[in-house]
Amino acid sequence: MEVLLFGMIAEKAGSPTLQVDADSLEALRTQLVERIPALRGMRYAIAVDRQVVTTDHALTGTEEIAVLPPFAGG
Amino acid sequence: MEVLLFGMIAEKAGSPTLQVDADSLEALRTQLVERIPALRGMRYAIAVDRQVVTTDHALTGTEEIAVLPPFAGG
Amino acid sequence: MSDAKPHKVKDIFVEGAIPPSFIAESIAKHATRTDIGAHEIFLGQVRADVIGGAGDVNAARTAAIEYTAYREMALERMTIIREQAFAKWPAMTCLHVHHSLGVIKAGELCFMVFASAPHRQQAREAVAWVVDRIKSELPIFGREILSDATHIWKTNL
Amino acid sequence: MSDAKPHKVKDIFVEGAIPPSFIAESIAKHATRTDIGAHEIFLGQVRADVIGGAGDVNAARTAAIEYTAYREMALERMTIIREQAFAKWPAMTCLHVHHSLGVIKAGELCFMVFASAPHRQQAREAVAWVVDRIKSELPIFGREILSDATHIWKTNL
Repeated sequence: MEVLLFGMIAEKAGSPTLQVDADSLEALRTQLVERIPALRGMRYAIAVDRQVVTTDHALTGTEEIAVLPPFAGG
Repeated sequence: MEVLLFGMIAEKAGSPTLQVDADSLEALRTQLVERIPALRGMRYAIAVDRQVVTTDHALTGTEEIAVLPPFAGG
Repeated sequence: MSDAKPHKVKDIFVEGAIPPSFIAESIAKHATRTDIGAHEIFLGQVRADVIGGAGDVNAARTAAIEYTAYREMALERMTIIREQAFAKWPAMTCLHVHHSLGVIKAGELCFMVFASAPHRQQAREAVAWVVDRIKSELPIFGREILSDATHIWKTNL
Repeated sequence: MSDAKPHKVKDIFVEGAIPPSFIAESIAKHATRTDIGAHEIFLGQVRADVIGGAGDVNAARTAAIEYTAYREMALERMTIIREQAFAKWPAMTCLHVHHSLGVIKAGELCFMVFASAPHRQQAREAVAWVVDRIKSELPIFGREILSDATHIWKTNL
């Protein structure tokens, strides 16, 4: 599945997207920190279908997933 | 002394000023309601030298006195 | 924009309605003040209130308000309010106040309070406080001219 | 100005800075709505913050912010915030929100929240609440471009 990256996280990853293969949010998190080591020391949120999720969650691969650094609007 | 009248009070008095002769605020109030009977049922304030005063007060005749209906700015 | 100077009496009164372009010009002047992060603006607009019977199709409406003021006292009070506002919100960079005199038609703007500050909280609180103080303390009077050519006197309290 | 319709997704994003003339035009459009008595407007302006050592004359300053957004999520969140605002302040007649994307220089405007209502309390409360919600909930990202050509990432929390 393709994960959308934004802001500082896209910068650290060197790309606005990342291909991962994960069947749960927990598995996704593990892969994300492996692929983007800078995430370890960073506050970030994961949005599934444009909603921030905090608890574990099964993923079917059809969801729109995004990794979001701290917001800075306004 | 000349008293300044504003808004609804000037309208009721038919003039933006009124000549009175009073050596205290209490005497002024008495004359005002005699000369402008509509004041009896009305909320109003008296300003002496551009400050609203509520307690009795001697007047020398050199003060700037104004009779103010309710404020409506904004 | 050097409004923080104490005891300077500024004339807040303008003859007639405040045009929207005036507000744009006022905003634009702040572009050089790069310590500003937040502007808060309150605008008063003359409302076509229904006077008397609600639901009565023949009821009169406010067509305009004619504002008058005891200018000298209003400007003295405003100077005090301005100084107190800068004392309460010392980070505020500027505060602009304008109020119309004369006949202002329904739908036109009659009042502006505009504060700028590094952060939003200061500008927001200052505008709310200044608007409320002006409405309750400045000797400004409003004759509401109704659609049937009669009039009533507006009061804030 | 018929913003009260539910579930209508409006695009809040504009490319580049918000010109003051745009705000004047937005104000002017409300002159026909004579049930409005109060407008409250919040504007965000890019601040030239000193980054790092205070008092260091060589310290870099924010020269501009480059805004990006996760557009689809931002517009979904904004639609919910808008609906909740109209539910909380049913007397509010309109609510307009704009946020810039792209490079906005220090001194330029990047954010506008504009509410109108019959009375000031509703417009004032709604603007404060909507500004705070947008800052904390909309996925908008800001790259602060510094005067020494380096950059840092802005965060609201």
